Amino acid sequence: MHIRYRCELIIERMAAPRACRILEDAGLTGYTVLPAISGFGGVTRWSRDTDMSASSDMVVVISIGAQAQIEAALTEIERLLSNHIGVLSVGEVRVLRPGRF
Amino acid sequence: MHIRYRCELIIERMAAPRACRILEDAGLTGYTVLPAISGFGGVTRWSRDTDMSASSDMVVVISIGAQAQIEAALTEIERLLSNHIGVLSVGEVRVLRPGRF
Amino acid sequence: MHIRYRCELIIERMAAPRACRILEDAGLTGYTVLPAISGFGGVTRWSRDTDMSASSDMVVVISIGAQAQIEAALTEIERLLSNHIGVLSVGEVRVLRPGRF
Amino acid sequence: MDIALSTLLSPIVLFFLLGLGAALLRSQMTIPEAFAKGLAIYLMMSIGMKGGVEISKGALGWDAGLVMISAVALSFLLPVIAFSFLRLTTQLDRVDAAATAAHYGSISIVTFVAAGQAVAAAGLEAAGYLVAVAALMEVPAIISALVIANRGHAHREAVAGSDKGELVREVLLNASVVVLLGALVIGWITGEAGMQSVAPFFVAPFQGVLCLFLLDMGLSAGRGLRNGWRQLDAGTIAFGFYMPLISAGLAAGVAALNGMPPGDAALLITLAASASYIAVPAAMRLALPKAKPSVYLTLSLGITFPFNLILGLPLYIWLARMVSPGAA
Amino acid sequence: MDIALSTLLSPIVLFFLLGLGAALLRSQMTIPEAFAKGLAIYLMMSIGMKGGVEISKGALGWDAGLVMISAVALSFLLPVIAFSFLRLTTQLDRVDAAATAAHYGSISIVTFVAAGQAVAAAGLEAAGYLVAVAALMEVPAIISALVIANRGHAHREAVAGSDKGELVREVLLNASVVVLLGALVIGWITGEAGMQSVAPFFVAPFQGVLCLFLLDMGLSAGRGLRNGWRQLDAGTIAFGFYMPLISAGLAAGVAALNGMPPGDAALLITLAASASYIAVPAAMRLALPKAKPSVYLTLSLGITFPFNLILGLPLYIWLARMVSPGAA
Amino acid sequence: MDIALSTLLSPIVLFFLLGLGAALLRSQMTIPEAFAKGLAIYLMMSIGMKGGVEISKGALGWDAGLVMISAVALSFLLPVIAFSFLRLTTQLDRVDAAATAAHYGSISIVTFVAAGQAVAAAGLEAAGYLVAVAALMEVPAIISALVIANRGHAHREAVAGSDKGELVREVLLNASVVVLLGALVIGWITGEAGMQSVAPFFVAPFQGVLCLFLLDMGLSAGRGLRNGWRQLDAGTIAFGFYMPLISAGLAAGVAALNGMPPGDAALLITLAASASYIAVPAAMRLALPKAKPSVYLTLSLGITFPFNLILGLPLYIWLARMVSPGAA
Ligand SMILES: Nc1ncnc2c1ncn2[C@@H]1O[C@H](COP(=O)(O)O)[C@@H](O)[C@H]1O
Ligand SMILES: Nc1ncnc2c1ncn2[C@@H]1O[C@H](COP(=O)(O)O)[C@@H](O)[C@H]1O
Ligand SMILES: Nc1ncnc2c1ncn2[C@@H]1O[C@H](COP(=O)(O)O)[C@@H](O)[C@H]1O
Ligand code: NA
Ligand code: NA
Ligand code: NA
Repeated sequence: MHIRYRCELIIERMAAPRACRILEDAGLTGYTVLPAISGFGGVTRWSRDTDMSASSDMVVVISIGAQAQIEAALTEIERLLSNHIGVLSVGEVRVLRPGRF
Repeated sequence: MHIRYRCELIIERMAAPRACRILEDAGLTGYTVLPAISGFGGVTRWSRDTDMSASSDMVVVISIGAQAQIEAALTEIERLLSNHIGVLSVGEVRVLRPGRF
Repeated sequence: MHIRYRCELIIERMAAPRACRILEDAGLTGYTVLPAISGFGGVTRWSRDTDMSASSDMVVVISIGAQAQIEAALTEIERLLSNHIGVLSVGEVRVLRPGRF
Repeated sequence: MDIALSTLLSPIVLFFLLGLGAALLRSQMTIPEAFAKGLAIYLMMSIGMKGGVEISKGALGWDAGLVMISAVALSFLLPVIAFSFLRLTTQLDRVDAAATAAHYGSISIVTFVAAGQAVAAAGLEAAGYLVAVAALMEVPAIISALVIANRGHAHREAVAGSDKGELVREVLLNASVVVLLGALVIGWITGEAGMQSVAPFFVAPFQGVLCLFLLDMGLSAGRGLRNGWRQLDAGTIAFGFYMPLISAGLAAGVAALNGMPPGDAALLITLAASASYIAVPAAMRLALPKAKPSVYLTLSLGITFPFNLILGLPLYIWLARMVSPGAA
Repeated sequence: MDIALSTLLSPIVLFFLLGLGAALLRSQMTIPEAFAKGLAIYLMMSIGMKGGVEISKGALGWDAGLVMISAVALSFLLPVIAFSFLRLTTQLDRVDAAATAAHYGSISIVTFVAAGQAVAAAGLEAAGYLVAVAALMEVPAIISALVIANRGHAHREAVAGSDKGELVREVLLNASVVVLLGALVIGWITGEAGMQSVAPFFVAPFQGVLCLFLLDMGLSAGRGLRNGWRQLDAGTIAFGFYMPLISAGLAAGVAALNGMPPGDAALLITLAASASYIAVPAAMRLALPKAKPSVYLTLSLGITFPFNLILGLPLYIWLARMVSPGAA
Repeated sequence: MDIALSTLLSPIVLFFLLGLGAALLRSQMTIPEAFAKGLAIYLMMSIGMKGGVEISKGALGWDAGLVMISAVALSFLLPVIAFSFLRLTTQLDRVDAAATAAHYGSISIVTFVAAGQAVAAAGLEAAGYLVAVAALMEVPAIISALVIANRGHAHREAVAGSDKGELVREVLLNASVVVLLGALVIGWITGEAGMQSVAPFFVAPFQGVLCLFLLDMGLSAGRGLRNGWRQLDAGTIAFGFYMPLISAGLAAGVAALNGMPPGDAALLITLAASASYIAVPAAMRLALPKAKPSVYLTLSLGITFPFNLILGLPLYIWLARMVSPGAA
């Protein structure tokens, strides 16, 4: 198996398309968006079933990619996170079929 | 980038607020809860669309934090898991803006 | 804490039961399936709320297990991914109560 | 016989059987949980309001008060009986037995709603305050079962992360208590006039919504059975069939003592005979997390619910007629 | 012309166009999948029951049996024709062509429902058993297409993790087969009397629910088109327009041979002309996972569905009138 | 007084209070978001169509045009006033104040719908075109607030990953604009005849659906308050109460100038007094991401919405009667 990186971005639902555009522009070959149902962040708390505007909903964007592409995305993601609420973490993983990423 | 820890707790939906209280008490700065739709655990099997009581639903609590806080949470989480069904795993990740955690 | 592996399989919803059977046959002690809401993969794009057939929906199957079981599953998962769309990644994690896996 | 057949052939029961059959044949079809939960809230709002409007028409007498008190007593008592049977005849441990007993002391709103339809179809009438009785019977059984489960463990350690009020809130402020009692009070306040404006939503389509809901219940019951029956021994399965009859017998006695008319009696008997599968399972996850959902849910949803819906209802109506004052 | 205009200006079609337009203009609005799926089950229960009640009114004759058999034959045959056209006129490989062909042999329930409305609006009547015809036409096309796809691959290796029964269950016990046939049988058993109790839910609001559902279909079709049209070449896109006409022509022949009255004929023609976009895509993911959803879904949902709804229906009704015995 | 009491005791308001109370007592009950969102779309389709049908009955005159223009002007103006008050009397920074101001210049559809019910209950009539006024008033306030927020930051850098059109699409093509205006046009085209076929879904059950929806709104408002009130200082909280009154006063002036009949005036006043809690929050996340949802949402959903629903509506109807030409 081969080493790749798993980039996980917990971000506001409304800002997710912006994050996804950044990932695409950085050349990542794919990503998947998962819904979240509630969360806590120091002072604020949110829960999906109680805010119809979804304006404080978060989602989780997962993208498995090679180091070069992930790094290319990081600077822009950092800029995005200077405006929008979100948490980015990158972990090392092993994948099958490295050619895909 | 800086090393932090990603704590992932797969736990019964009804017990999630207890786990979240433990995380807050341990000083973690945030967490996000994701819904699950089905699962298997040795003998039992569950699926969200077929149990209105949601009494065997699981959710996934993700918290990115520093070592000290994660460790502070672990003992209590372990106690919680002596009563409730759940799986805890901790992985190493890199983050931007380490001051947040 | 003890080292175990976190296997994360992003896969088509319709193919998830096949992946789960493979995990069970490989002797993994459990898994949890999370829904996804949208995604991108090079050319195609999908979004849950706009495809009633759900035929391009993805889900994420997470299984925490020991090396032997994960490896036993990998070959079959690789065969599955020769037919179905999906991305597999394996990361190292630490767990409490190693006897469970 | 006639009632039995007409119950069995009502669209409600047939859609339940359709769902049950599909699940047992391993169909993958589902009704989204979010949609089914929305329908459940609709059903509770509807019966709550209808009950309240009924109450608003005439003052609640002492009779109703006595029935309410007896019903609460029954809900306290039934778990004790259920627990004894379970411990004597099955392998379940103290915690599993107590958790299961809580389900049988409490009630199933959907069974109650179906009973309301069957009672009407049988040409009987039922008083509005029985909705309040239903809401009142939800909770005592839980208390009773917790006392049983914790006997001899006076200094039980709190579960990590638990919070003083969470169990109390779950038990007293769960969706069915809030919506049933809330809608009852709203119906009571707004009366017939308020009801008129919302009747095209809360009254006319009710039976149809119930069909859709019972299709989903059939799917749930069937899947519960498929996944869980292997974990139940014969004694436990038998309990799912005879316990409703014991509860029904006791409730029939209560109805006779209170001189309840047959429609009301049938509903009280059904409440006693029914077993919770939404509110109590959730409460048990908080209060007795070590009890196994695969035991209590399979039993109450997979066995007792279908039994009550298909065979129980005609029986309980017959029993109600037997014990009612007017019965010859 | 008159029918064409009145179809085009019905609320149903207008709400579809609203959704389609919003999606093409890249509005982000969505109708939650859970809600739309709940509505879909409602629609199928409703037409199933209505069909069953119709059947219960008079015995099913030989005519109906013959129509059913012809319809099944048509569903087996259409994929063969569709496959040939696709292979001759497009770049699609064997698997993509076979998967697409399955969609066109099978049927779209929503198109059928809309045709029912249009037929009624045109002053025609349709027999209840056509709901059964719809359910029966879902499956044969899938079998046909799988045979085509696997020809010459006798010893095809099973997909890893696959299970003997899963495809059979998906095809024979998917939601639309279960709900349509189940509700049909329930309507048949309970008849007019059973229907009366649920009519305020299953009959009166039907057209309105359909509007809401078609708004969602419009959004889906529009987004499908936006995301997928780039992956279709001109030949494939053309197929989405002419294939329904070929199927309609064949079905018109079948209707003529069977001497079907115009309302029934219009529904049969619509069924043949319609292409599946829920049941068959799901089955194809299991059976032919290498076939691309972006091809078959875009074609059936993004092109053929709007075409049938907007232009097809008036045409099929006209055609049905032409080939019906009473036609002068 | 009479209207105040009858508003307060309507099922709609009572169900809202039930939800509010349950949330404040920390009940965990929820109505699934997917279900509530489906109901919201239903409500908007319904009032859109009803408005369109009303319009189709008589030509839209110059009066209506003038009202529309004044309403748009009001929506542009209100954020300026709101912003000034917020900056003078609270600690909110420029961005938070501008974002909050956008909410109060825009409108709340549910408040509008509830006003429609209250107006009808008060025996008044309202013209169909006010639905169009509602849709038109959604957007200008957003533009106004963005201008205010960005004043002096001429060369503001774009947010990373942002796309030219996304904000425009969010603002002009969000669900409420699309569905309200779309259904209005459809109602206009199909007229009374088209409405008849869908009335059992879009008209008869409307009030009941509104009850269910307001139960959910009560839960949301209560939870919003519980989570967010600590982050609001006294001045900000006060703003949530007096700003609707200022807006209502201005709108009453506009109504008087235009000589609007009392029913129409009441709706216009309510629109001005209401604050958005769905469309504008979403737009603000895109346009002013640094503004805190905990401020603007808590204020508009937790304070202004309940205030308008419970105390505001009777007041606005009274005010409308005062300023209307017919008033003695
Ligand atoms: N350390 C963290 N780990 C996981 N999720 C987080 C973390 N911090 C914040 N979040 C998520 O981000 C949301 C907003 O956080 P904040 O900006 O801190 O209010 C929270 O409600 C969580 O859903
Ligand atoms: N090894 C595992 N990896 C991921 N999820 C698990 C694992 N074990 C258990 N689970 C989840 O926890 C639930 C209950 O597990 P159990 O207590 O083993 O019945 C399962 O249905 C899964 O959703
Ligand atoms: N590198 C990746 N990281 C995360 N998800 C991916 C990745 N590649 C593909 N996916 C998911 O798999 C789906 C299908 O991908 P594809 O087969 O490339 O069209 C996408 O829509 C994503 O949901
Ligand atoms: Na009981
Ligand atoms: Na067809
Ligand atoms: Na306003």
